[in-house]
Amino acid sequence: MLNNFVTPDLYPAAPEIFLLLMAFLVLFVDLVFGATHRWMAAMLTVITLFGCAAITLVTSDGQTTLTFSNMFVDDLLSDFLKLMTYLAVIMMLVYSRQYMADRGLDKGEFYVLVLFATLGMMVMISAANLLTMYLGLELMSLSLYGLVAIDRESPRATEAAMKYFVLGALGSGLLLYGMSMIYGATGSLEIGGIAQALYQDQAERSALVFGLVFLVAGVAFKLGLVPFHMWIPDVYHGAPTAITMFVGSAPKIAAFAMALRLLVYGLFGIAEDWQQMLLVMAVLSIGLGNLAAIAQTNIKRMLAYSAISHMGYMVLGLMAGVVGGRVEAFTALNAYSSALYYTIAYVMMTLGAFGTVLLLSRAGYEAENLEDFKGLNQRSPWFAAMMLIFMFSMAGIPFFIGFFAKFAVLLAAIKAGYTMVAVIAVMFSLVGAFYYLRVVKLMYFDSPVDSAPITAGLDLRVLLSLNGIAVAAFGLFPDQLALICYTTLARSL
Amino acid sequence: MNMNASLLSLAIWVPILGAVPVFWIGSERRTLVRWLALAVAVAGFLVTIPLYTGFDTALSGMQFVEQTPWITRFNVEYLLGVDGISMPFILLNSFITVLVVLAGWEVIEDKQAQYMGAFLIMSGLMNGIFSALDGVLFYVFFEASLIPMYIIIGAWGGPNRVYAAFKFFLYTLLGSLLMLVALIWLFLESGGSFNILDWHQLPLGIKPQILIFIAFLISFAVKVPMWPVHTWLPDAHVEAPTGGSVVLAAIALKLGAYGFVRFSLPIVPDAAHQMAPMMIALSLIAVVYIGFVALVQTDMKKLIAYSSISHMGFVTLGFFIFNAIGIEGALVQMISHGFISAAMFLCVGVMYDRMHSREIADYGGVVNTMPKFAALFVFFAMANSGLPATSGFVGEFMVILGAIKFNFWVGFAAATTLILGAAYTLWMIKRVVFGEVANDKVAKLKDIGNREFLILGLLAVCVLAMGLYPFPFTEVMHASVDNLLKHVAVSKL
Amino acid sequence: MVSLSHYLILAAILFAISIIGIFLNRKNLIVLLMAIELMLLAVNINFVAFSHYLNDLSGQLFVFFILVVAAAESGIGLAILVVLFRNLSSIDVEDLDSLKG
Amino acid sequence: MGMKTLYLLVPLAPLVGAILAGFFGKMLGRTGSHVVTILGVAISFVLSVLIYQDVQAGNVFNGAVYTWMESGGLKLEIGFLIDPLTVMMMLVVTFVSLMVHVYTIGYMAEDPGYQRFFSYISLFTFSMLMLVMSNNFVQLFFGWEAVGLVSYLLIGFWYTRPTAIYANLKAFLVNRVGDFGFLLGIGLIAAYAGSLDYATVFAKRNELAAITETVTGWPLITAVCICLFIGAMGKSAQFPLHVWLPDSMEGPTPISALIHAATMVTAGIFMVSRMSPLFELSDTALSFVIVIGAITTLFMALIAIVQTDIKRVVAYSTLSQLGYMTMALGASAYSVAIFHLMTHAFFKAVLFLGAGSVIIAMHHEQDMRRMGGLRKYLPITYATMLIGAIANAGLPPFAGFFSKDSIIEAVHFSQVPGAGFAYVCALAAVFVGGFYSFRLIFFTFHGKERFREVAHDAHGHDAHHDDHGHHGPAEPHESPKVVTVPLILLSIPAIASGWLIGIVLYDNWFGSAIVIADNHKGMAMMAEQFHGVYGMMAHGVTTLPFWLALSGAATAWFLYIVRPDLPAVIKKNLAFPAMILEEKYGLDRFNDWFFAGGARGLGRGLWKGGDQVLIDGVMVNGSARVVGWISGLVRLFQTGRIYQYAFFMIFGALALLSYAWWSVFSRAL
Amino acid sequence: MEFKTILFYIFSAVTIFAALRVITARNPVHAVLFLVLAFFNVAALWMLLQAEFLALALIMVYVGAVMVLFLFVVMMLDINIERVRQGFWSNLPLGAFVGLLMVAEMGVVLSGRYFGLANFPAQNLPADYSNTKELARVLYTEFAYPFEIASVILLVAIVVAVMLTLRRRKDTKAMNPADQIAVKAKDRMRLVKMAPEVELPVAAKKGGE
Repeated sequence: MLNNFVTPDLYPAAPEIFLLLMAFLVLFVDLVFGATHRWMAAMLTVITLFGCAAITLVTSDGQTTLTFSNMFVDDLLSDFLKLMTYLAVIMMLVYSRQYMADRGLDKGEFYVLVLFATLGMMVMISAANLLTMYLGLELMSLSLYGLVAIDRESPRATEAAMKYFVLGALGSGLLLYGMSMIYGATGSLEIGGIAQALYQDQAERSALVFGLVFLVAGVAFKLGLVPFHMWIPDVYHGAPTAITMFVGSAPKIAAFAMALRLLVYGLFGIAEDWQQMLLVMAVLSIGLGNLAAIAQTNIKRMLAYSAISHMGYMVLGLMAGVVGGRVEAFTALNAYSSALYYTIAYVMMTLGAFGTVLLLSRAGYEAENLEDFKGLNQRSPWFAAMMLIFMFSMAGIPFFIGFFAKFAVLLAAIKAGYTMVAVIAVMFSLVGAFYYLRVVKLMYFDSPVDSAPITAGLDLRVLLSLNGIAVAAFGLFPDQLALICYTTLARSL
Repeated sequence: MNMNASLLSLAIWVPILGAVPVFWIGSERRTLVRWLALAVAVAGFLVTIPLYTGFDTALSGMQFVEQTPWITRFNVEYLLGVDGISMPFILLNSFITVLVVLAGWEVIEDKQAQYMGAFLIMSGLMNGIFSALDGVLFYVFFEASLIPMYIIIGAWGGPNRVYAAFKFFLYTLLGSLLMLVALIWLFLESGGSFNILDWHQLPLGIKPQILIFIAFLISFAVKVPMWPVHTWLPDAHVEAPTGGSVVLAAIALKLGAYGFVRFSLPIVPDAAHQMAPMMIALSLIAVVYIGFVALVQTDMKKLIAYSSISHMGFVTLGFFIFNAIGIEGALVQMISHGFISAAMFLCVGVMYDRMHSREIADYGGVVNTMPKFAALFVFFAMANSGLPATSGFVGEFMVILGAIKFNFWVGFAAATTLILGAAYTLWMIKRVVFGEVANDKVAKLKDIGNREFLILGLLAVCVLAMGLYPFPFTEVMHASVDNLLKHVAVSKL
Repeated sequence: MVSLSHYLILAAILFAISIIGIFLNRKNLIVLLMAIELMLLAVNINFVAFSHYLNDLSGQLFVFFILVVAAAESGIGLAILVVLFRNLSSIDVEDLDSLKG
Repeated sequence: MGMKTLYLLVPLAPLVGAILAGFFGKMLGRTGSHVVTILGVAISFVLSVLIYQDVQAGNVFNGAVYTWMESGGLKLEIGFLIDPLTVMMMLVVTFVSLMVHVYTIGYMAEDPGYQRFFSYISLFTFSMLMLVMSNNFVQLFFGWEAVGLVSYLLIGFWYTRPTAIYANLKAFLVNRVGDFGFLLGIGLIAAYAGSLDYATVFAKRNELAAITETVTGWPLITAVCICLFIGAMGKSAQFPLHVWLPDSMEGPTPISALIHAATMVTAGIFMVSRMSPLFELSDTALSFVIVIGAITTLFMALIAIVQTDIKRVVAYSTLSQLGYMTMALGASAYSVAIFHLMTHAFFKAVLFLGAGSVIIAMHHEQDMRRMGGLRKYLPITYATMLIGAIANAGLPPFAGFFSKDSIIEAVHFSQVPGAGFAYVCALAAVFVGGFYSFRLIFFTFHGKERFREVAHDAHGHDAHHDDHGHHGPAEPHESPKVVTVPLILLSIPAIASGWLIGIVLYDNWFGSAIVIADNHKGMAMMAEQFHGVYGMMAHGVTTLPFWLALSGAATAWFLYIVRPDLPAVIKKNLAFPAMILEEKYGLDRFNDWFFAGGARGLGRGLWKGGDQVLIDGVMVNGSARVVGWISGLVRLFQTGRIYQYAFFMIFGALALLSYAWWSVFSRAL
Repeated sequence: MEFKTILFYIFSAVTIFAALRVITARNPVHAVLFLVLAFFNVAALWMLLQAEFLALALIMVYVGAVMVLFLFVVMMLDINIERVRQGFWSNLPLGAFVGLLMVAEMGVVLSGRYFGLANFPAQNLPADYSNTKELARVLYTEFAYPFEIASVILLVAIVVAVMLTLRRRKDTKAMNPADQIAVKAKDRMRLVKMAPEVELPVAAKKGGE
């Protein structure tokens, strides 16, 4: 009975396996040394991620390898996305170390859950099957629910966790319903199988489109597109800043991977249907995100709305792959690589922005109101400059990475003939520029209300500086990253 | 190394990179910062001089061309070059920067390093705009120059600086974002080239031409500024510190006008011809309407700002009457306005530094206490009202000649500036400079020192030289303007 | 003869009920959690039905995993609920509105 | 040293003087300053004489100095045209200027702005010379505006006085209105002739005459000439752009003499004469010119009879005389206009400088009602001013007679429409001219010595910061030599320059500089009637103008010497006409209300209503507010309630579902 | 109508009724119990679909464990039942509309009348077919990877649940033996050097004068 079963090749999944083992180790170490040697868990976590990166790099051969009965795919794209994920998580860990420590939140569970969430993202990134996609998503989401509630004394954090949880469950319910329909329509859970069924026109079309609706809704929820965005502001706002940073950064990469794997790899055959849906949601997100952000006084909430709009821009690239029913390799690659580029750029910027918020926070004090940024230039010109870079980058002003991300996406959209959409998008980015400018205004034009010295540790300072410099440097020399994005997709699609 | 080959890069990067040590030294060491900033500014000016001396006036094409791939992914190049149209502005800009640094010598007490650094960066970016021949490169410089200006207005500006800074930024961004869409559209239409010179040759239908023209129009009209998108300028000028006003008036406004000759006219000549009546009407409204508005201003800076708008109306008028004398006149007007408006703002700055008021009503009889200054001020006022033998006359004269050639009534309306310009400028002079000493504050005024005299004197020499012998200025333009006109005359349909 | 459609429509009805439940229930968070269970149940019916009619076991396996996840989810959900109750002394949905705007 | 160098030296010498006195005035000191400037002007004068001789020898020069600019096929050069017309202007300008320079030493002796003043008048001389020596329109416009600038600076010389700085602004702006027309004219020429060089343009005059301006539909040449003449109206203070000239008397008297009587204001006359090849082609333009001239002549003369300020009387007289010149231009008698320009320059300079001398003597009192009987205190001034007044009134054998009589004659012969009206006006003005000239003399130098009884209820206009400080009734005394010598020197040509009439008018002295069309026969007819200076004088006493002038003088004698009580009675009985005259026909009031007030009102309306309310309020801040409002609205959706969030998600899913449904159906069907 | 069909309708009807009651029940305990009822019926339906293992697992795992957990929590938390139903009926119309619209749209698509979903033939499996065995065979081979992930998910659930709800009482009197052993003598007693005499405070002196 088992004779046709081949023991899976574990080699492509080496990073996941390593991470899982290390997660257990962290759990164990925390149990033994937890109370007294908190740094051990932290160090181990960072080492784990670096180890994963090393393994990913070593095992990356540029080939597309399927394993675990075609449930796991290891291609250049997954390697690249995973590396970006590790990077984002490591940065988040460094950024948040002191913040969490100051608040007594740097428990072992924090590190374990971060690792598990990372594992979930990795599973998503490498998912070649609806099931693994779902499980990865849940692994990530459940860990994130827990992390959001990690400050269990805080009513705000628990409220955020509850909202996240309920809406997340609703979101995955929608996703699952869509998956079930697609399964029914194509008879396959494998993404490749679905694509093949579509290609051979064996799929039951009405059920397929029907399932697609729910699938897109689920994906949109994870990306935070209007009208599935409602969780974002509240969760960003309520969660401890470090967790907000986590929720806002690496999972976006995973969500992008999910969108790419499900929609592009799987449902490319009905691309025009989901492109239309994404288009509407993208425009709504750009509009609503930017509009609502204007009225915010809390920077986390503002960044949340900004995240909504940014995901809208990203999706502009994603929905520009197929033009007029004709599949053109160059156009499609161009579009998806622009979306990928945007995602990477956004994660870099958002890490920096939240990093600055963390920089200003200290024990018993959250620098999460916009007012707290007043006069930052007088307190620390260097970090004000960094925040300036992040803000202008987010607003899409050159010479920063955000501009080229937006540029690439707009190029893709216009190439696909959505010129009016592009015009609308840029008009809303004008609205968006307003609130980014306001942050700069507070930092540079106002005098400080809080003259306390910045207490953040050296690690945070160095990382934030590097982050800012990177955002600027990739703006001055955007070519390499853009080429990587393009090549990666070209080799993986 | 062939110096000529990288002159433009030097013009751009010497000030920008020079700003880094200026920032680094910090505002505590004021003397060092000032001298260093001056050294950088002077160096920046010196490297532009070979552009003039080495310029071949017989050539209509681009000179000092530099070409390096920048973003290969989108075929964006680091492509620089100047022709007779753009070259004078690089010199003007670098020259004005030196004056601005000098003008901020003692007056700026707060964050002087940042102030100087911002201006140096600004200067480099401006040079970039004037020399960029790649659409994206142009756009990048164009947008990036908003950042230092925003900070300059906001951080060192007057009481209502925040409103002004926002208005400046958002207004300008509004236009440039549409331009971005147009640039991308052109890139796609031209089969993947961002080279502006390629676009000049690109055949386009009338409908896209008009759309592109409108996109460019909004962008450049805001920058010029043309009526009715001019209202940011008075606010920005009033609130900006003297140096900011100077750069804004002398250089920044020229960017929009420059855009018309570099983009609108050659890329979409047919649309330009079709839209010319509207452009001429708007220009004339700027001349007449704004002339009347300037008349009733009570704030000196606002008055000069409105006068700038009015003068820039001549520039746009000159461009859209499509004859050589009009276009050259407009270009001469731009350079001349660079000197005169800079001088006027510096004059107001001189008084503001002493009295901390820009209200005309607070002054009166300044000549009694500041005879040297008054003489210069009256001289510049005369230049501003277009007195022959000053540079202010040359451009206006040429444009009026061109306009009459084009249509008598257009020339008629344009020539009203002779009356209006004199009326608002000299009425201000009457109230500020002449008369009995108006109050104790005026009585205590000290005449300008050597540094101020040097700045204003240099400008006076420029104004006079250009008025008496404009031949060298027009000589460098001939070939390029003729070429432009020839190009514009050929339909692309 | 019970066709696939019967099961699918039943699932759809359950799905709709659960969704209405989430929407209508403005007081009790626990009912919200139950509605989510109901929704997953609807999905499960779909999978099982498809699995049956496609003669493909993977659908049932999917359900198996959904059950596992649902259990884990309930655990976490209830844990959060408990923490919330400790903080707010209420599990009233209406009381969860300190984050808004 | 070639002639070109000489030509260059003529304007540059005063410029150097101006620069030295202006920038290094403190270093040079007072004496140094007036020495350099006078030296500069003197060089100019001497060189002008040399050039005059050269031109007399038949050498006409027309050449460029340097290329100012080149654009669009239009080559603009700075250059000189030296012909009889130019050289005559050069002589007049440099001579009067030299006299005024010298006179200034005395007049401004106590003024703290001494060096500045010398710098200005030298600069003026430079500008004026550039204007008259130009061989092209650009340079002409340069000089044109430059003299305007210096005039502005000099009217506002005493910058602390509100009236002075009001007057200089007014002068500049009114001149700018003229320049507006002037520039349009230049623009039309450039557009249609493709050159701004006189010679080139005049060479094309016949082609130009045939052109109809495409946009307006006017005959081009008429449009050009009227536009150019509007420029002349501004500079030469023709109605209704004359309003600045009386106010310009706020400046120190020497410049009233130099700029606002002898030279600058005649620039318009000079320019039209220079443009005679063009004006001759358009009867419409000439008609316009002659009518404007006529109105100016008569109506300005009328105002002069009610003025009590000594300088203003002279100023209005200047206006009236300028009107004569303009009439002459309109009658195609350009040479007569230039001739009158010359004679007028001398006698009006005498009058002004004499008035200045009186003012010095009266310690800067300008009101004639506080003078009287001054002739025994100021004999030289009296004598010279009497000469000036007689010349002004146009009585033989003084200079004014010849020129003025010729003008009236020319107008009489003119055939252009409006010439009849002009002739009537001219005759009436002769009477009025005789009256006010002698009224001035009698009022000031004869009759009761009123200056002693004056209680200083009001300061005179010239009450500037002199070191006397007080204005107690002091004994008037004759002015110093630096004042009287120029007066005497100027009064010689004021008498004698008229005798040159034969040479200037009927000897083809101007040669090709002035062109008269064949159908304008006035000059030719006058030439036929001219029988030498004596003949003209002899004939003059038999003509109407002579008797009119004489009766004007007699009336003045009767009213101010015989029955000094009468003027008040007349004024009482003719209150309304007197008021109109005193109000100067209400033009100032109207201008202030309509143009100045209207422009300000319009500006305020556009600013507040257009910029602030419509553009900023509605468009800019309005859209910002709308965005803010929408933003607030959008926030309301984020209620914080889970069920609301869920509803939105469901609603979204439903919308997508509906879309899918629609798309599936639409594709199936 | 064959027997299976009748059963399907009965179980479906009860499921729907129970589901409706779950969301409308006044008392959360009732809601939980109705949910249990729904689960039972769905399990029965799955039996009809020959998914025996899942049917059993649903009852054992869900009803046996998860629902009990729900009951615990419901009873543990002191909930004011009266407030629970407020605002329910006012929102019903909108909710019902949305729900019905959804069902209608889904129904039209899924009923298969137009799109031929009905063409899926019902499967009839051999009598010796063991659903459980088949599942097991695949689960541990082809689905080993998701299986592992599922285990991690459960681990995460445990970690989160423990992290969130495990509380040490703050007022506990219990001693930590490790701490007790680690105490050193010098930490217990500290000798403080003091001046032999204490001067009068300055203020007191001043007061005396």
